[in-house]
Amino acid sequence: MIAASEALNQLSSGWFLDHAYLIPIVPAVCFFIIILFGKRLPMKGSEVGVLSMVASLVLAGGTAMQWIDRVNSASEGQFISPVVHTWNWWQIGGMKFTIGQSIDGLAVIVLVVVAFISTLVQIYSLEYLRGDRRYTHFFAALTLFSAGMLAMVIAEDTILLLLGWEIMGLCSFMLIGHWWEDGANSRAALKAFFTVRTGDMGLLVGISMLYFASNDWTTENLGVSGFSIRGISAWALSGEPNSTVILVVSIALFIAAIGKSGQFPLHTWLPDAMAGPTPVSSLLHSSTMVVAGVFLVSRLYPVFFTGFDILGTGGNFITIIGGITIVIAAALAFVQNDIKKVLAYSTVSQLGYMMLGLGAGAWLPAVFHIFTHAFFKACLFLGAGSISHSASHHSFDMKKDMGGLRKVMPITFTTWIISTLALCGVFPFSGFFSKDEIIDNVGNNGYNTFMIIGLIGAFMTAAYMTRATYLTFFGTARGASAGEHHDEHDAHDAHDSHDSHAAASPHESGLLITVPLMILAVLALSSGFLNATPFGEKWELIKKWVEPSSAVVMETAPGGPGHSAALSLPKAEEGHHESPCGSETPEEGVCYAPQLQHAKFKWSKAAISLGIVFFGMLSSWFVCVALYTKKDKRLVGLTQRNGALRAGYKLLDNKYYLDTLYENVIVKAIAGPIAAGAYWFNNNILDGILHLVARVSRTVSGWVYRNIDQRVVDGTVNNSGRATRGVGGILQPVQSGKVSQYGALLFSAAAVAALVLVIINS
Amino acid sequence: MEMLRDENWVLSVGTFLPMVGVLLLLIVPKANDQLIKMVALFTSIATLAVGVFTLFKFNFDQAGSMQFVAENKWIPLIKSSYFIGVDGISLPMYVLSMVITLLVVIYSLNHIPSPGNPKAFFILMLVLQTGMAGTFIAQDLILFFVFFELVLLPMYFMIGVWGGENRQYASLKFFLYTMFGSALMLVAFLALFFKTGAESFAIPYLVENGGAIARNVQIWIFAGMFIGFAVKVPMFPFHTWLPDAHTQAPTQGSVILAAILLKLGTYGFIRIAIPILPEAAKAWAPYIGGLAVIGIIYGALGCLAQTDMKRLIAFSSVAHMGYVMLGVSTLTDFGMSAAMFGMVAHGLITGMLFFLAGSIKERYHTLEISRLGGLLTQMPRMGWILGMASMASLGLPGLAGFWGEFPAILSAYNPADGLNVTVFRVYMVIAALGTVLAAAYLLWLFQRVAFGEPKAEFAGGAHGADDHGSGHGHSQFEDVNKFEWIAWTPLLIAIVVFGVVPNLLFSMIDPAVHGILAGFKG
Amino acid sequence: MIAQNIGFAIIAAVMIIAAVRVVTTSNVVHAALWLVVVLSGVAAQYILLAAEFVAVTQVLVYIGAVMVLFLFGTMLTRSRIGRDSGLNNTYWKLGIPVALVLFAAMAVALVNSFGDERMPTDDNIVSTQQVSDQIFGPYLLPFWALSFVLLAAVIGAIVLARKD
Amino acid sequence: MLVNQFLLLAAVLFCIGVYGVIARKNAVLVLMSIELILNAVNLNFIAFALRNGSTDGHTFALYVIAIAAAEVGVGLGLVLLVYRNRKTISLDDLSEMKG
Repeated sequence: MIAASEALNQLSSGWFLDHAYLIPIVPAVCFFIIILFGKRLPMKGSEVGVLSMVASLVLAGGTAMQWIDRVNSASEGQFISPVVHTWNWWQIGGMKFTIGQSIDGLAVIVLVVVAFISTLVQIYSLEYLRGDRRYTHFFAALTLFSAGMLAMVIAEDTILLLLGWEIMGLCSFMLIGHWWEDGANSRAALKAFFTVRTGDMGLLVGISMLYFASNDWTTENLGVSGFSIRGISAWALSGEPNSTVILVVSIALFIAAIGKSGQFPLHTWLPDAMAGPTPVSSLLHSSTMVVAGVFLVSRLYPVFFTGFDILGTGGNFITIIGGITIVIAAALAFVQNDIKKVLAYSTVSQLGYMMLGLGAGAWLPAVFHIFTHAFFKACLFLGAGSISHSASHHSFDMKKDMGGLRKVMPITFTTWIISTLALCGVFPFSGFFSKDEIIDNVGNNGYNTFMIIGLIGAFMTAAYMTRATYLTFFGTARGASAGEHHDEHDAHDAHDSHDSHAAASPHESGLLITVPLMILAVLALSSGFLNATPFGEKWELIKKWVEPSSAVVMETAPGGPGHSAALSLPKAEEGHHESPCGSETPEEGVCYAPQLQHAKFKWSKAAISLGIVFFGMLSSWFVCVALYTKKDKRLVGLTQRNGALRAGYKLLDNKYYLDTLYENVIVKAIAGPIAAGAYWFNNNILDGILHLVARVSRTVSGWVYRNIDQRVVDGTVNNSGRATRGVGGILQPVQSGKVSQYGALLFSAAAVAALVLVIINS
Repeated sequence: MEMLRDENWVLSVGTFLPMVGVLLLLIVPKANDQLIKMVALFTSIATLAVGVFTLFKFNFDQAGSMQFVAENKWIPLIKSSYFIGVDGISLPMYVLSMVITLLVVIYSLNHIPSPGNPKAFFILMLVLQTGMAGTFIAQDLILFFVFFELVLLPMYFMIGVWGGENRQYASLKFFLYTMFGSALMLVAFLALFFKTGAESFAIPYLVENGGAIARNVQIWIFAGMFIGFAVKVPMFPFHTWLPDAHTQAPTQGSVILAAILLKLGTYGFIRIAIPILPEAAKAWAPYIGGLAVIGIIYGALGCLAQTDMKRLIAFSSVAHMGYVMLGVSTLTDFGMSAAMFGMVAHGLITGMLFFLAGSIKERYHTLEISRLGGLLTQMPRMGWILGMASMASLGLPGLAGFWGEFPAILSAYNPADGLNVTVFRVYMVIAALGTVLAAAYLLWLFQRVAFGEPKAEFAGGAHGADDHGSGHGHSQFEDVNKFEWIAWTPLLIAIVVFGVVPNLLFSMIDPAVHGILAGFKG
Repeated sequence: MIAQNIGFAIIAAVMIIAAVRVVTTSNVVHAALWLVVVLSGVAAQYILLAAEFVAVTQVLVYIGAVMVLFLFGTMLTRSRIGRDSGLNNTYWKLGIPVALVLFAAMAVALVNSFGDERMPTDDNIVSTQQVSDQIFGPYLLPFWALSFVLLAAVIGAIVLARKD
Repeated sequence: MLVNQFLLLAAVLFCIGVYGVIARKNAVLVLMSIELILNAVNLNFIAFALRNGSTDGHTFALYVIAIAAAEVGVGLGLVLLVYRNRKTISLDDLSEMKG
């Protein structure tokens, strides 16, 4: 039924695409350079770090450009095969382990994001960490981290993916624990590494199961080992795997994603990870590392697609986890005083959005959200860093040390406002094009309940971000930003040496900090237009470049880019290509990506969500104004001193202050008890379980060690020693020293022996 | 598998060169320290040179077949011949034993433990090296047994004389435990000898007609060998000698013990027990796997409960050897190569950890974790090496440890046919859980020892420096010194190189293991 | 032939009584003297068994030298002449059953194996020349060893018994 | 003459000697009993020499006599020395070699 397919164009390729493997190699080599010669270099290794990042950025940019040409050169509906180069790493017991690069749309977009953000953060930390004791170590770890992340992104096989994944885990451990003199930091680093590591167990088990399940199919059909991601994706969609195996594999891999991207059960480490220096938080814990989990799900999307049967059901494991994360993270953000904790919880909540999108089949919006979220979240974090760096003497406490900074730090303020609007998803900003797109597609794909959760999430995001903005930039200056000099320094006094020059009063940070802020703010504003679905088809560039085409690929030359027969695609209504992949398995040929629907953009739906967002902002603004500036005694401490006695009085009051109570019901009700409850739940139950497990395993191991090891096993050994000595004791009297006794014994024995002999012989 | 008999002098020279060194040392007067050290150093360098020469002459594309084979009469009466040869399995350990001995000799140039007397110390070390090298090249059961026992004596004296406080108990326990094991092993060897028609003790001969023995007889013979080797590995129920031996042994003793002596057990399994008795191996495999997995979890729990750093490292090697034995118990060539790689990797990594423990004890005079702390502030370089070693030990990909554990876990997923698949998959999940526990106890150790501020009693030197920016402004704890650097850098480089390019080892091991397991394919 | 048997019987009876007396007498010197009687009895038996050279040596060496030694021994160790109580140790009764059991076992074995085999009676008296060929022929080495033993014994005895 | 008569006689002497060794406390008397045993053995030698018609028995008997002489010499020397140090030669008191 293959119609006369249009002539298949030869896909253009280029130097950058073919040598994309250099992108991770350059920072890796620079890591060793910094480690070995860092101390002796003029700028103590930081210039090597920045240069390596710039080089990777250039390479990534080149790869992106050439990938775009490649996409344009392909004809309508033709399968754009990824650029794959593999090398034989090692071979053991008939199993070939290959290592190599596989560049497709997803890889390109994440490459660009990671390289770009890493470069900006390294430039930013030139200033931020000047004078720090382990300046070189910091840059070494940052470069190694970028190498790990980039290696993971371009990985063609799951082993390299695992390698990159673990290296990132290691670097996050080193970077969070950068100022490890103070116990809290090292504990946070340890906690981060444990939680991620427990997630990695899922990855380890998932990869081995995937390998053994898919190996024979992939080697026979595609000539690639069971480790290669393309092979696995094709195998997942080929209807070959039995449902239980692929379900178990998807759950195992998703556990790893939960661990890394801080989703619901394993998110407790992310807010504590704020103990690390701000550039680390902005790079690792907002835009790159935590996205690795989302990247894993999107990379191996076919496995999850069949595993959780995404288009089939109304809600699956991923969406549930995503939904829960959105809500509880947003609720927690209300209660925080530390600005970085607010941003951390907001990251967790945005990751919840991405997971929700992926779980509900909105693959492209989720990936696009990674793209946009990276920019405005990094900008927010760097903004927080600049505030602490130049205004509030390294304290991040909004209530104590900030307030009224809009006049004093104009650039930081404007960039902060732009990014906040982008985060909340206000129309012209990038957040709108990605977050609303997710909510829209989730609803379209039949996950209505989760769409509502998304909307609630959007509302709460708007609310807590306004509260945070109000506390930092509006109202009266408090604490350090009001010029008082703190006597006690908080955790980050380690690099106090360079504070001598900064005048006590808050001021705008230096160029090295504000320039990255401005770049990121511009991107936060403009990046949305790359995939502006509201403005019609031709604006959706990212969709064209990034979304893996789900055409059926006929025979594929093993290893090489397979040429695809563009099937005559039944013309579904405009904007959709109905191809067999995903809905049912193709008879012959192979699919690499499932066929996903795209919600038709309608302004009516967009208006609803915009309305909700504005409403959230306004209500939160009024509450903040009432609570923090006018110190309205009714509101202040309302939640603290509620008692039975006052209940009657309040009931009367209500009739008069219906609107304020209404606000309390909507804003405070949602913010107060749930957030406090969630926070309590979060600290006591989840962390409690963790500590309980640690204590139990310690006591069990103590008991096991003392009883089984010492008493039982060692005991038997020592007892056998004592037993032999006992027997020796019994026999000792025989050795009496009396010669005659020996003679007697000798002869009596001889007599007995003779007797026995005689009896036997006769 | 045919045998290449060219240059068969190489192996004998490599094994008995240390004995020449011993003779030289005997002549040298006891007082003249410098000369003793020079002789010991020169002998170990020469031995390593011979080892490297063997490495080059070894033609890798025939790694499966026995090479440098030498076979001449030794004790004709009991039909045991001086039959030696090396193939892909024994070569890595053979060369590793020489490398480790050289590093230990360099380390002890300025680290002779308490009762001094370097002459006896070096003599014991060289005798130990001969024993170890001999065990790996012996292709005749009696020769193997002789070298297997030869190794015991010097180690007993090393622990007994130069050990810690209750070294008598530890050395005696170590000696008796292993003697008990090897006694049963000898019984098994003899039974094997008689059961195969009392022809000869040569391993290739036994491999051919080992299979002919009746199944349940095989199982009993395998039982004897199992106990003999399991004591050495050590596997779960027979491991109690290891923590005592390690805590009391001097640094040099524990490094050699951990790096090489533990591998004699697993090498014995791979070289003798499994190829000669295939049915018994199949019958025993699930039990060995079970014990290995218990060992992993038990070792990890043991580590979590420890207060002494060296004892913790000892328990961690129980856990690591669990992975190796899991790889062996799958009876697939994938599993076996993983086990072999694990042995070499564990040797390097745990050897490094014991070197560090020794240096820390030498500077802080204690290994009580509660009293240690702030290592990174006082000795940054030592701290980061400890960090790297523990990362390698917990199996971080990109370092040697990972390629020992991950393939073992992977191979447990589908063991050889005839083995119960679900049981091994349960083992796989438990082993994966083991990696998490490994991360737990190692990082917890690293956090308590390296991070934070040094404890009051050792912080004496620390706050002397005004700005503690420069890191080590105090004299009391001098960081890694010259000898330690020379001894440690080869290990560190090897760990990284084997981590990045595991093919160096696998190309050697894989064909050999393939040859060994031919018995199972049929 | 009968004379030989009668002779044997008499001598045997004397020897047994003397032997019993050696081990039961409470007087050390008497024991020595009884031992002389036993030894001479044995010498007589040798003659019956046509081994004159050995009989003569027995008389010469054994009775002559060894008994003298014994007497010197008893004298030097100043054990009182005459009755000397307590020569038996506490559990001497154990000796009787052991001796009897041993004798019974030997007797049974001997009777079973030899029964009533007769001695060869072609009275080929063994000449001393044959004995000396034997000693200096195949048994030369033991002879050498014997000489060394004797030498060592002599020196040993001197060293042990020296006063200073 | 029966072969057995000589052998039985030797057996009797041997057993009496054994009794002597066991029962006697005085070292010299034990040595005497040992002499008895040696003579029993010699008797056997000579008896068999005659029965087999070879002179081996004789040589052996001679050697036994020589050895016995040496043995008594050294034995009495020892007894003398023990007596000089301990003032007693009763075997029961001399038990320093206790295990």
